[in-house]
Amino acid sequence: MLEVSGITQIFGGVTALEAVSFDIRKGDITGVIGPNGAGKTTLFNIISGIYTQTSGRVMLNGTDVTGLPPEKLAMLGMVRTFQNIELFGGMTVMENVMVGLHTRSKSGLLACSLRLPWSRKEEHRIRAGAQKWLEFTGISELSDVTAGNLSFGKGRLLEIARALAVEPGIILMDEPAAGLNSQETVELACLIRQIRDLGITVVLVEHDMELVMDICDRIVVLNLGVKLAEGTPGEIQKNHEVIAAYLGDVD
Amino acid sequence: MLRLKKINTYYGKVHALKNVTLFLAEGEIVTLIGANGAGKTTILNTISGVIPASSGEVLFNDCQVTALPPDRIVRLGISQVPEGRQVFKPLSVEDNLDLGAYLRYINGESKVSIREDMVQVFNLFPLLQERRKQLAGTMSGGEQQMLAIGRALMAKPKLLLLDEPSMGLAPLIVQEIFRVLNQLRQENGTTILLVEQNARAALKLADRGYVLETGKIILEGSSVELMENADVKRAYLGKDRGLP
Amino acid sequence: MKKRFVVACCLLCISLLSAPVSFAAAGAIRIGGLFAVTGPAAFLGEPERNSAKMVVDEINAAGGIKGRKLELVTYDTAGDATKAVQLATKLIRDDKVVAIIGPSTTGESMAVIPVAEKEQIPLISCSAGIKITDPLKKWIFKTAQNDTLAVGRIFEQLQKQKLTKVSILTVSDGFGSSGREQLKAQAATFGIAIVSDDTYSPKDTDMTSQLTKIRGIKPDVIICWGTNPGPAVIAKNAKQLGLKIPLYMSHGVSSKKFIDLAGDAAEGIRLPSGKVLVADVLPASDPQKKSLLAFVKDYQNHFKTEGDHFGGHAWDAVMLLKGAFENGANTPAAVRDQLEKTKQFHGIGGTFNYSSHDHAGLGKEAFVLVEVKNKDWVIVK
Amino acid sequence: MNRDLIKFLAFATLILATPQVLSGSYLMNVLLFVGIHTMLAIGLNLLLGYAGQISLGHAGFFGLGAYLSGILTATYGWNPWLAMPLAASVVGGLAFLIGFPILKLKGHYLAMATLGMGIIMYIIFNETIGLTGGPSGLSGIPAISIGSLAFDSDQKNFYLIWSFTLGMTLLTLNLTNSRIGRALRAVHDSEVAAQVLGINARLLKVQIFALSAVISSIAGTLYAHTMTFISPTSFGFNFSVELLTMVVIGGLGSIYGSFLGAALLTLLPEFLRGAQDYDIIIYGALLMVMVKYMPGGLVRGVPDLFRKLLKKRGARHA
Amino acid sequence: MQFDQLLQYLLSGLSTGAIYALIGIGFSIIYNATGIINFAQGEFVMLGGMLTLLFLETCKLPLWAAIPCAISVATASGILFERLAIRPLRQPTPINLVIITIGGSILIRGLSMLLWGKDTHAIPPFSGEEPIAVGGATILPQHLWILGITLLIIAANKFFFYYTVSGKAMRACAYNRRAAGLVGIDVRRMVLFSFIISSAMGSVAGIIVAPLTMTAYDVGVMLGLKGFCAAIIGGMSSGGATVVGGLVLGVLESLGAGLISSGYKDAIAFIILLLILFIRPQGLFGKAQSERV
Repeated sequence: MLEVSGITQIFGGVTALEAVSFDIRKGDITGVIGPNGAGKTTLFNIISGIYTQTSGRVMLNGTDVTGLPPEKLAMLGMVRTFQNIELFGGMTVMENVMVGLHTRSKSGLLACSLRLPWSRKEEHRIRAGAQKWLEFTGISELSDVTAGNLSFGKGRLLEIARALAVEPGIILMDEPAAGLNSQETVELACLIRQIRDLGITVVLVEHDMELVMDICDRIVVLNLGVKLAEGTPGEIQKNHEVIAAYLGDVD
Repeated sequence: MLRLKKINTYYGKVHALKNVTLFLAEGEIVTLIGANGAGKTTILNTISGVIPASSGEVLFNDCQVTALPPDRIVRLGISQVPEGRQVFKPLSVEDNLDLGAYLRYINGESKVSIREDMVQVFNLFPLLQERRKQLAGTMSGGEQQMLAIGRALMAKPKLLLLDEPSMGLAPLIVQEIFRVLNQLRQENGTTILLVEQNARAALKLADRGYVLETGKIILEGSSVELMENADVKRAYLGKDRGLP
Repeated sequence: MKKRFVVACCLLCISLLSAPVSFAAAGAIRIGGLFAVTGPAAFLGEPERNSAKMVVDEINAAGGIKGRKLELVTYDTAGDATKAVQLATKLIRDDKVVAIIGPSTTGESMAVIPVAEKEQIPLISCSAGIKITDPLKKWIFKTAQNDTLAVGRIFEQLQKQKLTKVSILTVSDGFGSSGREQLKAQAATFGIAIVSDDTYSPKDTDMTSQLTKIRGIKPDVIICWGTNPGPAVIAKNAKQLGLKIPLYMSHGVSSKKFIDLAGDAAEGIRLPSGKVLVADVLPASDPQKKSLLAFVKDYQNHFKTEGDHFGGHAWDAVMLLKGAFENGANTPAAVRDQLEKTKQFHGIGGTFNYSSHDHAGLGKEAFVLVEVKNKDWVIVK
Repeated sequence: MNRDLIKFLAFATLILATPQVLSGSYLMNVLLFVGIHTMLAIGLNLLLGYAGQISLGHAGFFGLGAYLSGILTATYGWNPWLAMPLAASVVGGLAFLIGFPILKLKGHYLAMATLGMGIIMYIIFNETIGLTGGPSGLSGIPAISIGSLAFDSDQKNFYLIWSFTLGMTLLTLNLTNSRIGRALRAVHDSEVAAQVLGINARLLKVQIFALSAVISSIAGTLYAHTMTFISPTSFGFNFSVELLTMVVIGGLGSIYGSFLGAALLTLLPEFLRGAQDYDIIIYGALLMVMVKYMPGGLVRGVPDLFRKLLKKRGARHA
Repeated sequence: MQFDQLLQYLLSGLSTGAIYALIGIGFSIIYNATGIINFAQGEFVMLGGMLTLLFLETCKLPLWAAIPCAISVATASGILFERLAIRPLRQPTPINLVIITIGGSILIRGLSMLLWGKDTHAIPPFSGEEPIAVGGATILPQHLWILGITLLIIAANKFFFYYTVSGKAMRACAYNRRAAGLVGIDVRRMVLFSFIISSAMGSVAGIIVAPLTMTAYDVGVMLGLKGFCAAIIGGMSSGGATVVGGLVLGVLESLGAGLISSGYKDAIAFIILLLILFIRPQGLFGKAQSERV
């Protein structure tokens, strides 16, 4: 599904990532973990086309997508969410999700201004689609609330609903559990599994180890910009290098 | 020395700190540990006045310092070494250290005594002395971390707040930094509140620790107790699935 | 959201309806004035407004016209053509004036002309552009001397001295571009060749580049067409560069102000000017002398500065209207007809003779050529 | 029926009824300019309020529209109805081309670049004397007419201009409530999140830039044929700033706010006229006070003020 | 074309450019400290000239005394502006700040118009008007004053920003406000400082240029705009780059007027500005920064 090979990123002389490679299998939930400053978010930003890496390649479904801008990647079926939820704060919850259906609709400037019949029909279709995803994530009763007024937890769900509205093949989540309480985290785990069950590949960067160990099929561990380990949760938990990286040196 | 009483802090919409109560005695090293987003940095920023608490109080030497702006807090003797270093990259190492003593300059303290303190910082981190004319932005992460600590020390703080000094650094450098912190406590009696993700290293250095989870303190105790505690391990590596 | 909007709309309507509406004092004759009192052309508009107010007050103090008071409503156009048009409409619709004086600049005048023509209100423009009354428009008159006359006056002098190679340096606003057009159009008639044609912007602070270029071309004369402060900067720049070429300016700077600004650099500069500048040294036989001296003295008394010919344009306009009212004109149409019959009116700008084919009314004797000597103006014989 | 439509119809009725009250007065003439300014403010608001991109050069597009149709009709004898779409498409095309490099810039660099663009256009109006008449202006522009009906009085022009303005209002209201409008607001709120959802932010911004230029151009054409005379001073930097002020004072991201801003800033000088030379000071001070006390613009500030006043009164009664 | 002509263009351009540079640095200092583009910057330039005139003619002070008086009053107005307009702003979004500084500039201009009228005024040169020949070109003593004072101010600036604690604190503040607060720097005080420095510098620019260009209540608009250009070309640096930006702009204008077309000279300057922005959006000398989320 997603192949990352030899990613190196240098910011003004500082190497943030060094030759990171891994594959992500279709239909898996894959976790990317590592201590703070390990380069996880940088890696996500590269994969999702926000940064352009110094070197290395990203392949999506067998096509080279290195250096493509995020909007092209979305067209190809890859979306992401952000650590500090990037909502469209001035718009309602419903509108937020409707933006997610942008790539699935095509009325132009003129059709929209004139409200031509087929663009009105499309508008209905968009609304119905958005409603479906609001229900899927369980926030449909909030649809008229302004997104800026949502609690953090609901905002997180909205961001996921919005990303799903793009109907992606793969979704990247940057610390989806950050800022959630334990109840919300449990619900999130459930939701992520449901997403996987829709046939969508999930990749997440996460610090909440309980969550990661609970839901991930595979885990990639980064430390200081290099890949430290890769494997199933069980394997990772037993890996001495990983334990050292997290809890400090065992000397 | 420092006492937080029922602090609640909001970070935009996020209820980042929930009824946080903690204390530091003079000369102690206390560490705050917990997963990312647990609220460790928010505690430091609440103390420093960067993010004002919405309720609760912060007492420093039994004085109310709750809603003071950052520069007033520094004036009282609390210095923060912020997360991600945040040294002044376009300025030289020496200038960075000078600015650490900004308030002392403003208060008309003699340049000589400030110079002397700079020599002390150079004694702690000999590397900085070699690089004194270099621009801070051109140094490695570890060197920047040393500079950030040195800058905070230039204010002659009674209480030092450190936010993840080990972040993104190689183990050897982390060891070096922790060695200096230990030295500081022993030689100067500086009180230190240390936020760390590298729990084991932090607990080894600290006298006591607090464990945070989603804005709440869930555990507290001496370093030895916490080190042995299974919950701490769980907070970092997740539940052992007990795979065969 | 909707409620908010309705509230806001209602507020707006209320404010619209409460707009100031003024009523004419019984029996008064009301005339309007449009002057660029602020903005880039304030040096024109301010003396114009002052002069117009001054002369209206004087007329009223002397008992008005046939027992009726004269009422002057003036608005500030800020030199903006759009505003001038709006305000002309306001004068006609709301203030119901019988005639309008102004606007101050050619651009504004051109913009206002269609309004006056459509509404059939006589307009006496105070700006110099020849296009205002040429071609002739039924309702439009002017008191400012055509720039054609100013150009003619300079070229006449050059012809006399057999100077043929001329460099021109004009400001890129309405005044300068109109002058530039006339300079180029009339050159051939006087056997003069324009050897270089440069411009500068009204707000420019340094014209040495243009002058350096001109120096390389070596013309016989430099003619600069602009209004303060540009020409003063040019005079200083020319002095700095040590230019020995004679420098002519336009009537746009014919006031003491120019000498104040340019200082020593003004010495020897020549320009065509209305006679107001040299009123005191005019021969007693000059028919304008009486009006000129009266105007200069009054202005000095009222405003503590010297009256210039810009103010004179408005003074003339009011006096011309006064003449028309004295001849019994009551309606805009009658005022227009009476204006057209004006003959031998000795004003500030010159001696006016309007006719059904001439609404500018001045001959070339309206201009004298003056030179700066010892920080004062002298007439070039 | 749709609530937005009812609101619009109420607005349109209110506007179209004004001639009944004000017929023949000078304020009719001012209302023409309110109409033209509203159109311009709506155009700029699409860019500034919805797409979040500043422009200090919109007077240039306004002027280009005015000059293109002025020259085509006055000099070449075209019918204004032909000149208008041609001018609009030329201006739109130009804006589209300039848009790509210019909208790459952000913040103050964008402000500077658009400002420079506006000044360059102003200089061109001023210097191409053969075409535009230069600083002395271009006169003899015919009034617009339909068959034998010439729009040559304020009353007639009022209906002409306001049917365009109201039409434009309806279209932009539709647009902002459509997928494009949502995409725009999304880009404004978080460009990176919008991109991640598949929105080509750059292309969208350029399209809106061009659209707002087209609206400005049409406003310019109407202006030229109403005034029948145009000169460069009406299209300078100051007017760009005035437009910006209308949009901000009215309320960013609100189409009706643009109307309020345009109306206030066009009518204000009429009320300040009594203050003579003090008007500029009052104007400046008012701008500062407005930004300080109504940072969200009239459309949000005025109702808030009322609510506060009512609350105070209520408290006193209680 | 002759050499002395070219030299004259260059010299004229440099002295105009020096003024643009001074104004541009004023823009940059405020921008770096606060993120505000202060559209009222040009008004401080105007105030410099007009206040000198006030002290010269109304208070009958000699020139050497009038100048410091003018600078201090202009600086005081800068302080007032920051205190009354900038600091109390409730929603300091960039666009609101743009409008408020524009409002402020209109207000200052309006007050000056009421106070001093609309006339242009001349100010005597600092030391005579005898042209000085420089290899076929000529300059005035005032030009030397301009160049000299500009150099002096730039040197003083350099000293302030690099060798005094307050200057270093301002640089620190410009780079990272939060970290500056954490070492005890009072950020609001630095903002006020930036207004003090830039209004003082603006007024100096207005004073030294007034004997050449004369002064009026509305000279600030165009000069402010050109200074803004200089700052942009210099990538909003408060040092050498903006100086070069100003000089480049001045020389371009002068060469454009002399060699290409005097009518289009401003257009030429702006077209080059646009090209610079398109090709190097971070300014002529700025380093490209990798985009960060």
